Amino acid sequence: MNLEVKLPGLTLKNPIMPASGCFGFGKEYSEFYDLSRLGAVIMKAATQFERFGNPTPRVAETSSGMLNAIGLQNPGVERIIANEVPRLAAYDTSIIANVAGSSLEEYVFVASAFNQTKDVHALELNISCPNVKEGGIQFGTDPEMAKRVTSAVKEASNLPVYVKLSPNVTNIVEMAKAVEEAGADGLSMINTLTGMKLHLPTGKPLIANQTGGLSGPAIKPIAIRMIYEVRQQVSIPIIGMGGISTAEDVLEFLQAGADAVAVGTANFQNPFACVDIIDALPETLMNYQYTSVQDVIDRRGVQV
Amino acid sequence: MNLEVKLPGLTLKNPIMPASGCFGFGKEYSEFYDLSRLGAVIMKAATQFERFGNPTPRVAETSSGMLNAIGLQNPGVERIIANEVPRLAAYDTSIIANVAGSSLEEYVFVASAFNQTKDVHALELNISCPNVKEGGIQFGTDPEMAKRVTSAVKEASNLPVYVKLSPNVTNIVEMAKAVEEAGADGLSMINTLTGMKLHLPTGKPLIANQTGGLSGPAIKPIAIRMIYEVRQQVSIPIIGMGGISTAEDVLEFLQAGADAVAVGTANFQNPFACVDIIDALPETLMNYQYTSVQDVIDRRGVQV
Amino acid sequence: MKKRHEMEVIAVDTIAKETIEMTLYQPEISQQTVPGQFLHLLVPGFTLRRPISIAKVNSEEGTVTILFKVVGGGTKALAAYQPGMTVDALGPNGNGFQVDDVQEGERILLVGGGIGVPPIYHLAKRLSEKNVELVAVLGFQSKDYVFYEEAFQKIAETYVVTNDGSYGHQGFVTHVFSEVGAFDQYFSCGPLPMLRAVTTELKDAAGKVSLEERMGCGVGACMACVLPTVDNSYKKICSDGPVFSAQEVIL
Amino acid sequence: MKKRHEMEVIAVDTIAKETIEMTLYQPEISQQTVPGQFLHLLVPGFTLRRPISIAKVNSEEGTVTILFKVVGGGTKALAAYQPGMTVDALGPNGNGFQVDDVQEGERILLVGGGIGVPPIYHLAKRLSEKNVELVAVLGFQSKDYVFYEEAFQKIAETYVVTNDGSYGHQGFVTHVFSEVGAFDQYFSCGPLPMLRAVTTELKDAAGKVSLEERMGCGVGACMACVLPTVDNSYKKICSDGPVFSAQEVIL
Ligand SMILES: Cc1cc2nc3c(=O)[nH]c(=O)nc-3n(C[C@H](O)[C@H](O)[C@H](O)COP(=O)(O)OP(=O)(O)OC[C@H]3O[C@@H](n4cnc5c(N)ncnc54)[C@H](O)[C@@H]3O)c2cc1C
Ligand SMILES: Cc1cc2nc3c(=O)[nH]c(=O)nc-3n(C[C@H](O)[C@H](O)[C@H](O)COP(=O)(O)OP(=O)(O)OC[C@H]3O[C@@H](n4cnc5c(N)ncnc54)[C@H](O)[C@@H]3O)c2cc1C
Ligand SMILES: Cc1cc2nc3c(=O)[nH]c(=O)nc-3n(C[C@H](O)[C@H](O)[C@H](O)COP(=O)(O)O)c2cc1C
Ligand SMILES: Cc1cc2nc3c(=O)[nH]c(=O)nc-3n(C[C@H](O)[C@H](O)[C@H](O)COP(=O)(O)O)c2cc1C
Ligand code: FES
Ligand code: FES
Repeated sequence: MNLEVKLPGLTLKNPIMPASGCFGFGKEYSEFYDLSRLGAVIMKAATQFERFGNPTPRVAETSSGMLNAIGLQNPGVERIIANEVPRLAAYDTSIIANVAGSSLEEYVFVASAFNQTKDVHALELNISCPNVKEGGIQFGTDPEMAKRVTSAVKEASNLPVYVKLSPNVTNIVEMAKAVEEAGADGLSMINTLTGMKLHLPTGKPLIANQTGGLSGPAIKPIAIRMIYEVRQQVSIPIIGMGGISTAEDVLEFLQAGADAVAVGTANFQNPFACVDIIDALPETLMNYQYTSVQDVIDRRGVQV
Repeated sequence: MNLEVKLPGLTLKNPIMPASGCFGFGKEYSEFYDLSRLGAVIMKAATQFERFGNPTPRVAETSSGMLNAIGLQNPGVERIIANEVPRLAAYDTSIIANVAGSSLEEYVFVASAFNQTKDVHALELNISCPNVKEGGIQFGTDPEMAKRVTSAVKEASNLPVYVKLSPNVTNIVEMAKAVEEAGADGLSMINTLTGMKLHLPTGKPLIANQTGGLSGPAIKPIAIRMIYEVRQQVSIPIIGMGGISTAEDVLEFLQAGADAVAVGTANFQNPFACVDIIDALPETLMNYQYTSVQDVIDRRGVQV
Repeated sequence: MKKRHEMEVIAVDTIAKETIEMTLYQPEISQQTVPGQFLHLLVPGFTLRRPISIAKVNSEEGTVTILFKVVGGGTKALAAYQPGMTVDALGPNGNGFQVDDVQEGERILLVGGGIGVPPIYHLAKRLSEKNVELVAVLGFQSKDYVFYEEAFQKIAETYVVTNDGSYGHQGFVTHVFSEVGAFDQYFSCGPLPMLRAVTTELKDAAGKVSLEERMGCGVGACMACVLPTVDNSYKKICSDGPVFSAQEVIL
Repeated sequence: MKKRHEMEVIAVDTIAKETIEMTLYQPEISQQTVPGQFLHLLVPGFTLRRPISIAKVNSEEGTVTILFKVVGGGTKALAAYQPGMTVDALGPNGNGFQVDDVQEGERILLVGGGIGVPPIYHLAKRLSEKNVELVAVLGFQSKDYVFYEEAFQKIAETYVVTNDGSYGHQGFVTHVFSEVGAFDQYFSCGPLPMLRAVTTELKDAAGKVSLEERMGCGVGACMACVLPTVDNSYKKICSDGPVFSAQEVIL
């Protein structure tokens, strides 16, 4: 079955990619399977300088989900381009760089840095990280700020830009429209919902950063709702994510309005999550009378 | 162990009450246990006139949660006062009326109607129902609207008013402060998060209303985070809810900033959920070196 | 007071394609149940309980039998239960088939479709204790899905219909109505399209139908399972039903 | 390529208070494991895997033994497993205790606390194959929690310490360091406060410590489990560790 999807800057052999931050730079999971099987790889966030991130504990388990507050730990964009991208480029897959920052200038710096390499095919502009005190979150919750950073990055970069939206907003459609107007080539949604867990013996937050981002199957209904709402009013493609762990979940995201999907938390439970889903997808689509991934997308067009 | 809590208008023998909409008017669960065991009962939403609610299907299951779009079906405030309140009043427990509406006038009408009866001890002002097209949701997402409806209801009612907040907002603290300023006696949080599930064979929303409200353990980390954030900046009491199913959960809510709690979805899984939690609470508090419910609240005061 | 029951699994068998018969031990329920009532079963790992009709009871042995089709995660997990394990159940829930107004000598039409057949079987057994004549029309997708035909044949004149004609008559249950002759009242349970066809076809006959809807509480508290009624009101399937007079409800 | 293993449960025993010993069949892992490495176990119903150290292996029988304390939902569920069931595991994960630099004739101090004792036992067994002298200091909360004392006595001069003095020496493991005499290097695993005390007390000695942190992936990809190092950098406990040189990391 034909699983191919064409998105701005990306021709994906299948619509499945690991989500940013849940797959490092691919090295660890390359010990489990051949990364060439993936539609694309979305790398861990890149910032201008090396970041050490938040104190530990950084993760906590919740019902059908988890909280994380890694705090964008990464070696800095230059070392990512020097060390990580070339290793990933050896695989027959597309590479998407996740761009983070605490200021407009930093976003622009990081985005332009990726102009240096031919091996990165698109940017995912992370304006939605709930785990850093400065920057990130305002860009993701205020439509005007989102517009500004999107325009600036579009101007600075040679690559298609997928803006990653935060679900922690009253009106997701307003955010999506703002970045579409600002020239985004696509959307990536959703990032994590801000949550907290307490450590009962102390009554204090279990995660050192106090709050963390909620991911996993628990948030899937919220992701589906937001993608569905945005799909009715925005025409750029959507990379959907939030709680995907099966091929049925992928179908649900495609039906809701996504054009490709990312798998995050599920990798931790099952390191083969992405390839297991890719393997199951043809039969799943067939069971529901679809002839290809594009067929799901086309028939949704008719229904909406 | 002393489980008592005192809140404006309410002296609760324990901090556990069934959440609005998850317990009807108590009749069905009174066939499982004596409702006098409950700290209070929060009744299903009341509107001015009888409402038939949304078409079915109205519920869908999700990972560690469920979606509902009942649509505030209820017999109307007059019949609630005539038929339901007297039956509940026979039990030795407090009664809280959940007040809903599609306009400021309707909220005021319903709230004043409860002045007729001596048997209702407080109002829960539901400005957060995501499942009705008109009214409800704007009141719950716009601080100015929330202020207006709170002031109007406070003026119309003789009863303490707990305003029930929606989690579907960018800034929950702003909403909480707005209703505190408007004279709310307490807060009730959180209502459900707007979500969606698709029916894969048709690619359409499974719930007839398209979206539904997500409840259950899946949303607990979001509830805890919001209550914790609000507790730092607002001093009126909070009735906490969102995914509670065990006595440990209750402790977590109290530590986060709640002064009492409501149990919703858990009743469906276990009709004895509320009394099972009440039974387990003393030992749970003891295990964590607390001497009473008030002790949890007091010691949290010191820590914050 | 109502209870939460731990029912011990006595036997689990696949009796037709995707169709599981499970016998559970719980004397109280086995004695109280009226045909058409259901159990509301908790399957660990799932938020909502699963409503499953009671298909037979043996009040002497204290057992209750249910039949279910494996359609999703909950029924799949349930199908994997082994004898000796226990299932957490509420029940018997709802109002079943009222048979008080069935008079001696009446001819009764029973119409069951797919996994709607089991409660009709329970009803047939109960009616067969009265001095009445039973005609059963049982519809299934195809031959592989057929079950309980012999059991019905013992107590009723039985017609089996399959959608694809791979067994018995071909078509829908309504296709054999012309063959069954006159009857005094009918009882039916099955998928909604079948019930719509049955009630339309038999709109002038006295009849009772058992309905399904997605449930929250299963006990009448949450308003998830309402159904509009002809008098511009509504009924709750879980507690007013699942059995209703065909004339009373709007399908 | 790394694999996901289905390990068959061979035996489950409660060997001390809240302490379960579980033997699993998986020849590959039994042959590859270095002391200090861990399994990353999936418990159905829980989002994250549970890291549990390998306590012994029997490469002839193809078995791997783990010991764990029942602390929360995951370990509680695991404790209820029956022989014949399977556990989904990743492993052996991480880098264990390097013993290449242990020379013949050295005197080695082993310090284990609570549920940190099992990997130290695995190490002790491995070291006992070399011609070295072993001294083990094992700390437990109280008498009820003591396990593996005899097993250690067979291969090491063994001191047992309990916090409340209900068995062996009273106090913390560091309290008996004055009695153990000189040693060439030490290896330790236990709760963080114990490791802090041990590394402080023995700050001039060469030593290796095994650390814990809450994990996401358990394979080095998510950065959940980082630990600051003395050179202003960081290490990942799951993949660079869990064993580190005591001089290298900041506890
Ligand atoms: C009163 C009543 C009696 C029933 N009796 C039987 C019976 O005897 N045998 C049998 O096989 N089935 C029966 N059903 C249908 C049965 O409840 C569903 O097939 C079952 O709940 C599906 O669960 P699942 O986890 O396998 O499917 P999923 O689709 O994964 O279930 C997801 C959710 O949808 C609900 N759901 C899905 N299908 C239905 C449905 N048809 N009706 C109501 N809720 C549904 C589930 O309960 C669950 O909450 C009955 C339903 C009702 C309302
Ligand atoms: C490298 C390593 C080796 C370990 N070896 C052992 C061992 O041999 N025996 C043993 O009993 N325990 C060991 N632990 C601790 C063990 O992982 C936890 O006790 C266990 O995960 C608790 O799970 P739970 O569901 O019972 O508790 P819960 O508190 O319900 O767990 C909730 C979450 O917190 C995590 N968590 C809780 N406590 C710890 C902890 N101390 N360390 C890391 N994560 C934790 C859980 O993994 C889970 O994600 C080890 C930990 C690490 C990091
Ligand atoms: C441990 C962890 C780290 C993450 N780091 C990033 C990140 O660096 N950049 C980013 O845009 N999203 C990050 N995310 C969010 C995921 O990419 C994804 O949007 C989210 O987890 C929802 O998908 P899931 O439910 O499949 O995990 C992270 C998520 C997790 C769990
Ligand atoms: C079926 C259902 C009906 C509900 N109806 C109401 C309602 O009428 N008024 C209201 O304020 N909240 C209503 N709620 C929200 C609950 O009171 C509660 O805020 C929410 O479900 C979170 O708690 P839980 O996770 O314990 O269910 C309803 C929730 C459910 C599941
Ligand atoms: S399922 Fe709750 S009222 Fe019927
Ligand atoms: S747990 Fe993910 S890097 Fe260690």
